[in-house]
Amino acid sequence: MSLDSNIANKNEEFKPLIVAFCCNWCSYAGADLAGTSRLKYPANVKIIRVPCSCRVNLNFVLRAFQHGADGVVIAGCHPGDCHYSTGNYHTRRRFSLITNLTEYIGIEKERFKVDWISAAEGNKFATVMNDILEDVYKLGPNKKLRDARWKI
Amino acid sequence: MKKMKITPDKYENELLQIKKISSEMVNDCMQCGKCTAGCPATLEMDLLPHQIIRYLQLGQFHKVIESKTIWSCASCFTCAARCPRGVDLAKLMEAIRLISLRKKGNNRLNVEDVSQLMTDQKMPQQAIVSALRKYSK
Amino acid sequence: MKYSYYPGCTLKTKAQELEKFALDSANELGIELIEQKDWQCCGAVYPMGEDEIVTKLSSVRSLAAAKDRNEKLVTLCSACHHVIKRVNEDMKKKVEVREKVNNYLQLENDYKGEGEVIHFLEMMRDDFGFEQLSKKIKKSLNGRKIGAYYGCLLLRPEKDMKFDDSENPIIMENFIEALGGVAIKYPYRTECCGGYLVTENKSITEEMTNNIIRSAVMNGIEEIVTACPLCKYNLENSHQAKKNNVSVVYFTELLAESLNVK
Amino acid sequence: MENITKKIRAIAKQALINKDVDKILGWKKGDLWSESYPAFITKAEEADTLIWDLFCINNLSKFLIKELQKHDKIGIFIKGCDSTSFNQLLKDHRINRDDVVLYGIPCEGMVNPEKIKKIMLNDRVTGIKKSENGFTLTSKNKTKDVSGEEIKYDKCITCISPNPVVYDELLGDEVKNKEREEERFKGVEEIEAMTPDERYEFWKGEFQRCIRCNACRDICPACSCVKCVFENQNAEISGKAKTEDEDSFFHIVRAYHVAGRCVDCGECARVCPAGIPLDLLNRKIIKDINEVYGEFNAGFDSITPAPLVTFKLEDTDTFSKQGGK
Amino acid sequence: MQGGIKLRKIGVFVCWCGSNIAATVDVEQVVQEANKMSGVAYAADYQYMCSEIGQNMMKDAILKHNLDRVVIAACSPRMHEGTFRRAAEESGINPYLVEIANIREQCSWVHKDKKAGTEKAIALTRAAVAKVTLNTELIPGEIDVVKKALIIGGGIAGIQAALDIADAGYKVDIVEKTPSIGGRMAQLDKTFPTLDCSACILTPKMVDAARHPNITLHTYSEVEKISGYVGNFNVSIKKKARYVDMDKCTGCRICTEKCPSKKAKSEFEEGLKNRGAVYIPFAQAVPNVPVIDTDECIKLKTGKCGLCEKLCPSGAIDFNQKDEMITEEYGAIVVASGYDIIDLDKFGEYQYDHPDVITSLEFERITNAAGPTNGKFVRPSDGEKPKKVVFVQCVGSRDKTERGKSYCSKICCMYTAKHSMLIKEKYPDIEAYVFYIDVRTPGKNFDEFQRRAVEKYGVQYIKGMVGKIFPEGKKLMVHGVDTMSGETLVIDADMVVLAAATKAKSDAVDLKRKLNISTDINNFFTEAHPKLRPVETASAGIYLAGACQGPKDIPETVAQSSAAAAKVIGLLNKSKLVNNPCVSAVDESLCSGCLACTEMCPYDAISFKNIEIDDHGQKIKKVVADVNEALCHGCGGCTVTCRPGAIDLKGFTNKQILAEVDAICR
Repeated sequence: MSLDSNIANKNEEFKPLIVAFCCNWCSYAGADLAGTSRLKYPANVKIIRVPCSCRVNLNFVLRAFQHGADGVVIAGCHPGDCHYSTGNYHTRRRFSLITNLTEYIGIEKERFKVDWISAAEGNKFATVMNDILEDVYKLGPNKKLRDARWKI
Repeated sequence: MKKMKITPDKYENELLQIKKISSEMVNDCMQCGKCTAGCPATLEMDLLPHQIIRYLQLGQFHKVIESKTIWSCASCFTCAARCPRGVDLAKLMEAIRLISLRKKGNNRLNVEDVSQLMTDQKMPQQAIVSALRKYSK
Repeated sequence: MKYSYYPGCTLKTKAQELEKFALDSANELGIELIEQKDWQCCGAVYPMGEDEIVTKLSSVRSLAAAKDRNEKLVTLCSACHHVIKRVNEDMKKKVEVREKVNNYLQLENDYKGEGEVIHFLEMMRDDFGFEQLSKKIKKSLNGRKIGAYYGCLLLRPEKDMKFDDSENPIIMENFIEALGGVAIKYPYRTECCGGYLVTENKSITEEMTNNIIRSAVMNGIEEIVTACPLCKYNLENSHQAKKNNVSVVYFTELLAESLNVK
Repeated sequence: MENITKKIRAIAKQALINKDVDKILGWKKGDLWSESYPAFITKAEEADTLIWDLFCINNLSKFLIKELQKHDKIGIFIKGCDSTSFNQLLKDHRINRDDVVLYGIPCEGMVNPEKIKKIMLNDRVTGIKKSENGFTLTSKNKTKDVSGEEIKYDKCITCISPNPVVYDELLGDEVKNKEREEERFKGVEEIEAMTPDERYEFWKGEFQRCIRCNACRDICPACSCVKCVFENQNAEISGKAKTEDEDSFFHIVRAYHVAGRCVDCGECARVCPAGIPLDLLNRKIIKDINEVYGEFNAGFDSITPAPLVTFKLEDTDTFSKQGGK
Repeated sequence: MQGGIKLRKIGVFVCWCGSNIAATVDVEQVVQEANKMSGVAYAADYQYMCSEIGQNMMKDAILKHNLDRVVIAACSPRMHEGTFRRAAEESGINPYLVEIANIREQCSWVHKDKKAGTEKAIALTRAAVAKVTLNTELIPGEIDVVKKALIIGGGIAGIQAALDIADAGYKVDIVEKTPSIGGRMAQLDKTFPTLDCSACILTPKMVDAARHPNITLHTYSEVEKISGYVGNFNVSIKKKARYVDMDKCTGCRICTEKCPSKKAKSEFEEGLKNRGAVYIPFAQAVPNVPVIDTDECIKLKTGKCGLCEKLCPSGAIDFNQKDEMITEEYGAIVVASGYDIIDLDKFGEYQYDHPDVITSLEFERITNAAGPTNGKFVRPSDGEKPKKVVFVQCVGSRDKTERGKSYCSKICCMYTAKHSMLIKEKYPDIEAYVFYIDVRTPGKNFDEFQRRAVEKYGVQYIKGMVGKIFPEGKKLMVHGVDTMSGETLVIDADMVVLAAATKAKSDAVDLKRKLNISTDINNFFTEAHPKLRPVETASAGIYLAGACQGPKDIPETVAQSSAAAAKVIGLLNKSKLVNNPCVSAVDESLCSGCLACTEMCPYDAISFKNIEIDDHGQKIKKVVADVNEALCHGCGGCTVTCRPGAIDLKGFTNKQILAEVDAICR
């Protein structure tokens, strides 16, 4: 399913930016599958490929918010399926704390999602992306943690 | 036998309604016939259960709505329980019945006829209520 | 053990024995079945149309009422059980139904399917326990050859009813054995009796019920138990039943009998 | 406390004379009656400057890192929170247990001069004495009885490790100072109760006051990197501009870097010249760890692996509704 | 943001992929924008960058404009990263100075609006440029290869792979869970489409495997633990106690005949026959040595009996045997763990609990000359010869509900045709009916085979399903439908054969975790690429053969096994392997030696070492982390545990990823 249409009439000027960190083995492949199966999700989603979800550093996330992301997604293999056998178990602990911490600082959880997307779940990839966009549209542009000087 | 004309959009609305009321996807059906094979009530059906779906797949709504089959269905859910594709034919049948019944003056059973049903002293209320629900609106 | 109890229309009229025997037996077993105040008819058939809401309200009222007393809701009639159980599943799973229904009802707190409805048999199996029951027997059915007839409404669809294996159920058989009877399985025990078709076209139900009775007789069954007034009616009227004088009784009658409260 | 002070001096003297240690870390009196400072002594005769009173708040453990680069063996007096800090430093391989002699001192909590000032406004306090159920403050012309809670540091009131968890020698008897341990997370819960926007405004307000003096970092026994990532040009996160986002960035990362390692000694908040409640960040993480991955107290020992370098297969998470798979 | 970096000479090449990209992305505009990006010295587009011409075009540009880095905006790096890296290398650029911008799978294919698509493509290209700017030359390290392969599973798949590898001159170990190799194929009677006897073609191979100097069999054994990496797997194998000394036993079978405990159902005979507590699964078992079933053996349970011990002429019985754990080194692993069939208790309507309703696998045993009925085709219930036999296909196959499997089990159409023919061949008077949904017989001589059943043997094929079976006296009343004629029908059958769906082994998930490879939603192991890498897994050095990867018939299985063997031989043939150079590296000046990284590393690839550094003239001893590049798989988890950022991942450095973030956020 695609949000393109109803997003269009939702909000003209607000073009949210979603930065998605995808692990190379499951989620990035899942994103590719979404492509090969021609599932639709908005172009606001931009993917950065990392070897494993456990490669994602808090700094990357904060930097994304600083420099204009309205939402951040971290996607990795399902627990138990990590290509590096245990990498995503660490992701799970780290970002359980981090998402709570950023929420505590005032970043809405809807803006910062962590999810497990396998290489077979092209559908899920599209859904997760469409969902976070849905939420971000509800929340409007992110101004928190934003670097005022960051302009082109 | 007359040749069947396939005109997909002819009954678009009806088919859409069926989908809305039943929330079932006729195209999930692969015509294995298990519904028919297990149906206990085929005796007086003019179309077999799997043919009902087939005609829906082919957009032949008129054939379906006119068939005796939908009124011979006892809603025993055997078909739904065994369908390998998870299609709930009972719901589809219901949807077709509803479309028919919701048209004015299409009741098959009117409240006045009930008294005549009640002549049978043993006939349980349950039967009457069910019949009213199934055959009238 | 204390439960809310939903009788249903037929049990107050044509199927009074189904209720009477149940309540007497429950009483004997120290199970408290409190009839719900101003319950309404469940409608006898589950409204399958996704867009039908009003026909689901009465079930929800009963469910909500039971929930507020935080008691499980117990049913006796297969039809009532089928309708209320499936409506409850809708309230759990289908957001749209849930919202619409609650808009209609305006209960002080919304009902979201938190309640639980169980059939008398499930209560005996899961809460009271057949083991326990067999100990309480005063007058065993010693060795009577009894066939359970399930019909459709208790079993299907399995994913909603969660009553027993819909193709190969055993709850009634276990019940019969607990009462000291010999439960005989026969392949037609889960086949449909024709239900309300009887009001539309007797010939179909005749054929359907004959198959069932024939199969039962062939397996040496003398009496059949059921939980559904309409099944009972249809089976009794079948030519085969009359010919082989097979009696069709409610499962509660057996219970009352063996507890000596009949 | 006087006898503890006596013991301290005796021990220090002996240790230095016998060359058991090359240096002693303890506390000495400051210029004001309400000040005590860290004292580093190498000569036996200096031992008599050492003291133990209600103001030995400074956590000495972290000094070990630097000192041990200059000396082979050091003796150190440690309170409960110093000792957990010590364990954390051990776990981070920043110091060597064999190079240190630990003299543990049970601690009933330190007194916060600021609180005293508040209580006896414009009336210069000249001294404080322990009374049977609290303390007696004396000034020129009057005395006042106060309860411990009124004048102790908040962090001491909710302290969970009043007694040293590791030591070679324990001075005095263990104490029970668990006055209000259960209220440890009260502050955190208050913030959790706010809406996201309120929370953001709150922290924005706090972080704005940050002058990036790094006092919090320098005092922290969990912040023991040779070179902090914020000094590491290569990391490209060492933005030092005085902007909302840079400040938040620094404080979020700081908090996360001590996650699972913070011993909750509260020194960061105490030394912050801007009075930013940094401990509320640390404690939030401690709270979450306890709730999601089971009770963990950093520094209670030096071997249990930290929650963030281990995992359990059956762990749940806080980001997916189902929690976990 | 790129302070301090001397200006690069980056080439950007944008691919149309025919209309796949060009339809949704304005390729020319991407090129224009790319030209404006800092560091970009040259940008161009082409219809098919991956084509020979496309690659040459890139090579020429590299030389002509002496580019030092390359960005390809095209399909997913998972498709052609390798291709372009090679091309770059051929024109003198280190392959790790190439980055791919995925503007097909993750852009043109998922978006409709051309404007948005183009913008995104530009952003992705910008990110790739930003990253490549920071790329550094990487030189892969080298690892030795242990010249020995492990085969998990001793069925036809495992045996074939083992023989091929062994013949190529490499050592092979087969680990088989059951007491004998042979697997499913050993259970089969005849094989389609040639109807030659399964045992006749399989047993020679089993014997070859046993005799082969390069092959070692570990039967009645299981893989416990697997560590290491391609070329150097370290595997611990649990050899379950047989209680029979393999060397002493002569296979005389006195023990198996005399064993008083006969209650156990024979696994090999699909439970149609009992076996002793000490047993050899079947006549041609390899090794021809019995095992003692601990759950059944009276001696092991009660301490009494021990008859076999007394009777054994060679004193081979040894009740003191214990499970034994051995560890071996392997260069490559082939997974050939096979398949199972689903259990049918959820399909009550088929009355599987009735003795005369059997699965096709049971049928194989019943028709088999060596089977429980010695090849006499009779009903299990009363040993009478059936007159009417009904076959039901797709029992649980193509079934989306929780009862079944959504996929086609692939082999049923053919073996059902085979079964019906076998009956007709032996007993022309028996009526055979086959209920089917579709007959699927792709494959050499397959359709001819199935048609023969209809045309030559008069097997009655009925397109439709069986609703329910009603046992009635000695008969099984099969209620079905013929959808073609639109008639419902009843057949008074004497026997019903159910083609139960195939499924992945129940321990597949377990094995997947041990091997750290992936499975699909049905728990079949997934290949690295559905078309182009059908026998490899995503983990280097681990290959797949047979039905553990998906339903397969024997010809396909054997083909895949030989393919896997070829891959293994290719691997073992290398004197050294180059490993992935994208591994972690420690900046010792920054490392504080907290060693958190050593604790989280999934591969224990990080240890520590003591070094002495010069800190403004004064020597300071310190502990720092130390990465073993051969062990490091490059997950990068350590980089996040490292607070000062002292440990970083080559190819995915903190800087590079931050640069991507910045570029995307522009």
